[in-house]
Amino acid sequence: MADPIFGRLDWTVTPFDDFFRDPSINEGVAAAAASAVPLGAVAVIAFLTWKGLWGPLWRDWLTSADHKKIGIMYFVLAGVMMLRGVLEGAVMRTHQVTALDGGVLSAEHFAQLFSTHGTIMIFFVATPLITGLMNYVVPLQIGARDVAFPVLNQISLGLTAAGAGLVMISLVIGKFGTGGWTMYPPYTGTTFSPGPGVDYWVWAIGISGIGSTLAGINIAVTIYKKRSPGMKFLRMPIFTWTSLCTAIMMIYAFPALTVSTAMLALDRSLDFRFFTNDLGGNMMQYANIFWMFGHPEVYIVVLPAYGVFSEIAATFSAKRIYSYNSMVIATSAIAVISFTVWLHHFFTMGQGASVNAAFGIATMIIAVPTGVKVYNWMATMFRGRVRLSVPIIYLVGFFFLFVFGGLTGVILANPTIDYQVHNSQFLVAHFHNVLIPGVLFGVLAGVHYWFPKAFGFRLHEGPARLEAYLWFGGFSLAFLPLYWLGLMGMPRRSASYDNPAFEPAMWLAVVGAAMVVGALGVAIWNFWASARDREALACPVGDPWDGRTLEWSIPSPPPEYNFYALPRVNTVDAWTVEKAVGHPYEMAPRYTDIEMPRSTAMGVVIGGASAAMGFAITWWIWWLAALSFAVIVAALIARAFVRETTRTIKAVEVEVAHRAFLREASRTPAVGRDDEIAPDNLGHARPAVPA
Amino acid sequence: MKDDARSEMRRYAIGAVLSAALTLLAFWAVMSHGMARSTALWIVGAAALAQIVVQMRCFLHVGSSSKREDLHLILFSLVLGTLMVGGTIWIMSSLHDRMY
Amino acid sequence: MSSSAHPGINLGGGDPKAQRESETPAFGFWVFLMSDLIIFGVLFAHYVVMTGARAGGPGPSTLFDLRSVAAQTFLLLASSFTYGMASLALKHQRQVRPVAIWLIVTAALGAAFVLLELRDFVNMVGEGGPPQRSGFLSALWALTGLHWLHVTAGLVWIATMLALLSRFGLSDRNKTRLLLLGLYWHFLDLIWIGILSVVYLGGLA
Amino acid sequence: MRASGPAALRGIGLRGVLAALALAAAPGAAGAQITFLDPAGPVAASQRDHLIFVTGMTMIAIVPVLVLVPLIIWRYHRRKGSGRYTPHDHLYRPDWQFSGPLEVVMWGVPFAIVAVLGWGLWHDTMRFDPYKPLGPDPVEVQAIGLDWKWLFLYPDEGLATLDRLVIPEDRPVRIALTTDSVMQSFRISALAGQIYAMPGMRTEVNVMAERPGTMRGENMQYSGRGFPHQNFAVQVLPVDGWDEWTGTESWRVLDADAYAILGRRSTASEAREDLGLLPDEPARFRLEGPDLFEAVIARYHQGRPVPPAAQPGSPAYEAFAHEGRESDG
Ligand code: HEA
Ligand code: HEA
Ligand code: CUA
Ligand SMILES: [Cu+2]
Repeated sequence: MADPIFGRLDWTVTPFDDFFRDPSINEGVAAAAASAVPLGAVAVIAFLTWKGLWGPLWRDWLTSADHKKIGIMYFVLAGVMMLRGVLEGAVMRTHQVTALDGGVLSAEHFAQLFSTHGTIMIFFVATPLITGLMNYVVPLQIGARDVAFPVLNQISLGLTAAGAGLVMISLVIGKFGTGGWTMYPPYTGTTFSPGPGVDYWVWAIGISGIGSTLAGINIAVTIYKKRSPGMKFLRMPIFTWTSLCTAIMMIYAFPALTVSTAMLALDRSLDFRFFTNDLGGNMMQYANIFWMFGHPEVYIVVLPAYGVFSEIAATFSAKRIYSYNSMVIATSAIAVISFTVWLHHFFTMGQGASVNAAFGIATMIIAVPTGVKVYNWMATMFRGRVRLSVPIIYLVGFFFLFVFGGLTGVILANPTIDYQVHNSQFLVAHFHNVLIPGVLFGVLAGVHYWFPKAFGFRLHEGPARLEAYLWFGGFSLAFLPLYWLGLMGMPRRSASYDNPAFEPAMWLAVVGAAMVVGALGVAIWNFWASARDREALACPVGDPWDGRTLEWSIPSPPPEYNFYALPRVNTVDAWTVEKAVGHPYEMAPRYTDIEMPRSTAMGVVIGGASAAMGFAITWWIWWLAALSFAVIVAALIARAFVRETTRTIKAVEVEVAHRAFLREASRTPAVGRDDEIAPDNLGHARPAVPA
Repeated sequence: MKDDARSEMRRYAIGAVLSAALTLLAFWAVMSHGMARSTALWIVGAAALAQIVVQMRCFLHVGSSSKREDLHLILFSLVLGTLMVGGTIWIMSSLHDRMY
Repeated sequence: MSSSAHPGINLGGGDPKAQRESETPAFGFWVFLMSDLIIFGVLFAHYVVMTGARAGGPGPSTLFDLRSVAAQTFLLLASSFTYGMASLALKHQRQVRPVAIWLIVTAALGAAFVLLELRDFVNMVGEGGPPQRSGFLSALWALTGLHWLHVTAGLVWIATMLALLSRFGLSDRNKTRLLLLGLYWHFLDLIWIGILSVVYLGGLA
Repeated sequence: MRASGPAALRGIGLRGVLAALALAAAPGAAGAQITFLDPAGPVAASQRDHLIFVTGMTMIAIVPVLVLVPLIIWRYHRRKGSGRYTPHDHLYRPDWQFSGPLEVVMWGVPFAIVAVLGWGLWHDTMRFDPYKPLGPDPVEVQAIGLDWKWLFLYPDEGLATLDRLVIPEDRPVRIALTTDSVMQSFRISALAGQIYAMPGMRTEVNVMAERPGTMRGENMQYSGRGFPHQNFAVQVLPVDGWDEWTGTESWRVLDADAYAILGRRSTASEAREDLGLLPDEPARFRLEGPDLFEAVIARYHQGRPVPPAAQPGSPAYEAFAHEGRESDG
């Protein structure tokens, strides 16, 4: 059956072919989505060629090993994937309003939608957003010049992009699997899902999962080894603490994903019997191993968001974070306990009551440190002077909405109740209720907060507020009604339902989804409009919010090497203390030569070859798989022989740059918080607490 | 300098000899057939643990002179590994018992 | 040896610069190995869970050849020891030649291990025990096969290392690489102790 | 809503709200009870009570957030021109960062709540282990999940039904579960929660209905195109009705051919057509032997592979069955 050159690939695998044979709405949506990918690619290529941007793109971005650029590229990648994920969410909601005994899409198509949507949102939106944020911010917060392994960092990004690419290709060539983001066998074994869809998932997840493991190692080692002199662990900013815990969780959780995915791959490609119905296969082990990863994963994405809230609560209240030590303990506790609760995703598999009870109680215990964090943020605002800027608005939205997601989490942690609402819309409501007000609001707050650091200008405040309110309203309408549907028994992943009483809730949800798409539109418009007005929004001195941590002591955007001279730290909130009692914006006693990594194409080569390998195995094109694998090995070996991997920036050059920056800082008037969003705010903050 | 080399050499040699002895002990426990299965398993397990400790000390030089962060790393890994392996075995044996 | 060295790091006070430069990579590599350890841990757990899932297929007593396993065990142990000799040569002799010779000896022992185990794999297929035969066999092959792949990759690494040594001599980066390779090689021996005890000896006890 | 004794007294409040919520969805299901908020048996009733208990307890930790956040913002938000810190500022304390008593409350209250909830969790989980019989002398039922329908066997009565589970009132029922396809999840919300059913394995759930009526049951675990249609009616008969029902002869036999049709990927109504049933004829069969359920499980333990063409629910089986039917006809 498989051709030696093209494997099982032929012309009938595109949705266009289906559309010509069956021109229905269902196939139309599929064909339109499939056209968007090549059309989008062509548009981007045309634009880059027209503007002559290929050279800069290659030199300054794709081959760069600078952690700041890599962080931004993670965001771009996540943004592109998010567009697709959000549209899929909106299409699903549209389908479900029409789904009383039917629906505009076919059941199969709906299944592909929730599978790609879930996969994309978890692995190619939430995870890269978080990784990108940590990549950008952590070295700046700990006073480092780069991450510990810059080239490895680039390779991690390449692997994540390779996985994302495979998911995008599946839209055009062949179809994605229909087993949800969890892809439970035996449904996803070759007996029941013989096509290439599940293979796309397996290789996209397998490849990007390795990328995430490596990213975790990189960030953890960076925090362990690259802190500036004097920055003891208990002086690190809370965001760095949450990043450390997240990185450690990535190191220990992603291997379980790699194993469960590899086993599924062996079952599918080499006929192994890990999870099959027959010959002693054991599908329960898939659930077990997958959730050993899957549960920590949800805290991997939420912990840095908690970290963002800690930073902004302190900054915008102009006050120290309340009870730093409790925050550290709570963060670490969440990270460790999250490895003891994975069974709560399959309370209903049939194991004994004592097993269920033990894991259920372990799950509930996480509510304690999480509660402490929530109360700590409130206590941070208490007795502060709280500025109701956009990040704080997200924090307030978080307070009101996230606690309900947490509450329903605690409800789900009770096995007896979970027997009822497991696999229902109640669960769908729970996880969107923690993922959106938790992770996404955190990331959005973080974007608003650090955007001026990365690009040298602030975002417009007005549209950003509108966007935030659309988020709150849209989210509430789109997901809170699902709790009711779940209690009424509606299963998740249902392409249709037969109870007309469900329809009003579906209408509320589709309106909510539309508002959320509107929010996304406002966000995109705001990026564009702020870039257009970047002169008026500029803050080159780099401290537009009267920040408290080291990243605000350097210009915006920061120089390639981050710090002119490595800062010496002897307290938490080092920059605030420096501004209050020390000597901000002063020359360093001594400058040294700085070694920075040279650009390299390793990330592109390894990422590209991995994507080719995944594609080849999906379609049984064995020669290409072997070739791509050989390229990966050869590239790794060849890299070892490269002699010049770093480039030196001379001390005088650094000194001159620093002098120029200090001159600019002293020329720029310091602004108080009244003028925070006025054009006068060029990033030189007048501290709230004077010396 | 030379002394250093000799004592380090001795350390590797001790490690190798101890490892070999422990391996032989484990093989003997299984191959001598004279022993109850559970006794043999206990011996194999104990010999394995002992050999891991020996190799960690003699070949990898993990010990009191190591950096704190390395010890933390290894201990943390052991804790999480134990949780995952132990949890899996507990869960799966419960399932096994209830799904005849 | 400096008072707080990373495990496996053995350059000592005589070579402080190389020692310092290898700190971060060595720690990073340890972390990587711990992540790898979790992979093996999960596969061990899976193997233990699946010991009963023979589906009428062959089990340990028909499949395992303890003499061959013993030979493999001692080959790997010897190679760990010879790698230790390579590290000592690196630290005290500071010449390429002895280091390279010990590396070649290590590689030869490793290659013998790989070939012997490969022969066992072929025999297992001959006994009706390919991984497709049962859940138990899939688990067995996954665990032993992954270790086998690790050792094979280690051989490729040693070969690359030899080429790097002949090209760049004992440069600081090569010293770091030798340290990491050492960690890797000793780690594989540790994993093998687990496989020997859980799979082979445990299976036949 | 059943309102008897103390339950009626406590029926106001959260319980009343839940009941009203449940009622809002009732008309669509043609009188069938669809949710454990409107329970028909002891297990579901206790699950509902547990839900109320947990929700109430967590409110102790959550309501303060909802109340205090607006208060804090109102009192401590920065007013324009409020300028700089002055040492005697009573509202603004930029260095205030710790309070021992507050720490005790922040850690202590959630901890106490979790302790109480954990106790309740342990207690209920142990008491309502789905494997635990709900009384002596249960009715034995076996459920086989197929794509996309449930087949129920009554081994003691020698009967089988498709897409309808018939059980007596006030008598414990023990339902053994397996599938002859992928992993599925069996739930009758108004009676008890779900438990997975898996090929080659046997799981179990015990239920009891306390009054006659109709409830809805379904598969909760996605299993392909027809998944949303994989639901069934549970009919609870009074004791004499049940005796009458089991006593009635069935002339259709669940033989290998009929089972082969059921194994195809079809919804229950499609399967009824394939079986040639009349529109309102109940899908009810006589069992040929007592051990169909065991045979279905044993298929996967023969030590031989089950090729896709012999695997109900798989596309290859579908193609095979289709060919078979064409050549038959
Ligand atoms: C992070 C995770 C995430 C996010 C954000 C979303 C967002 C949305 N989801 Fe979600 N969803 C999942 C994770 C997520 N989902 C998962 C895991 C599943 C389960 C899949 C399965 O069954 O296996 C699922 C399933 C799922 C279903 C199927 C439910 C079922 O099983 O019946 C539906 C149905 O409508 C749905 C709807 C939506 C909608 C309308 C949105 C959105 O429209 C809501 C809005 C979100 C956005 C608009 C994102 C915007 C982000 C930004 C603006 C950040 C921008 C920042 C920069 C780039 C700088 N989702
Ligand atoms: C960011 C993501 C995220 C977060 C943070 C959480 C947080 C929590 N989750 Fe959630 N969860 C998911 C993402 C997340 N979850 C996803 C994606 C799934 C489904 C996957 C799938 O099947 O597709 C899931 C599923 C899921 C299940 C499985 C349900 C099932 O499949 O049947 C359970 C069960 O225990 C659970 C519990 C919890 C708990 C107890 C928390 C706790 O951490 C919540 C803690 C927070 C609070 C409690 C609020 C704040 C606290 C206070 C204000 C004070 C203290 C409160 C008390 C003392 C009660 N979650
Ligand atoms: Cu599933 Cu046992
Ligand atoms: Cu979880």
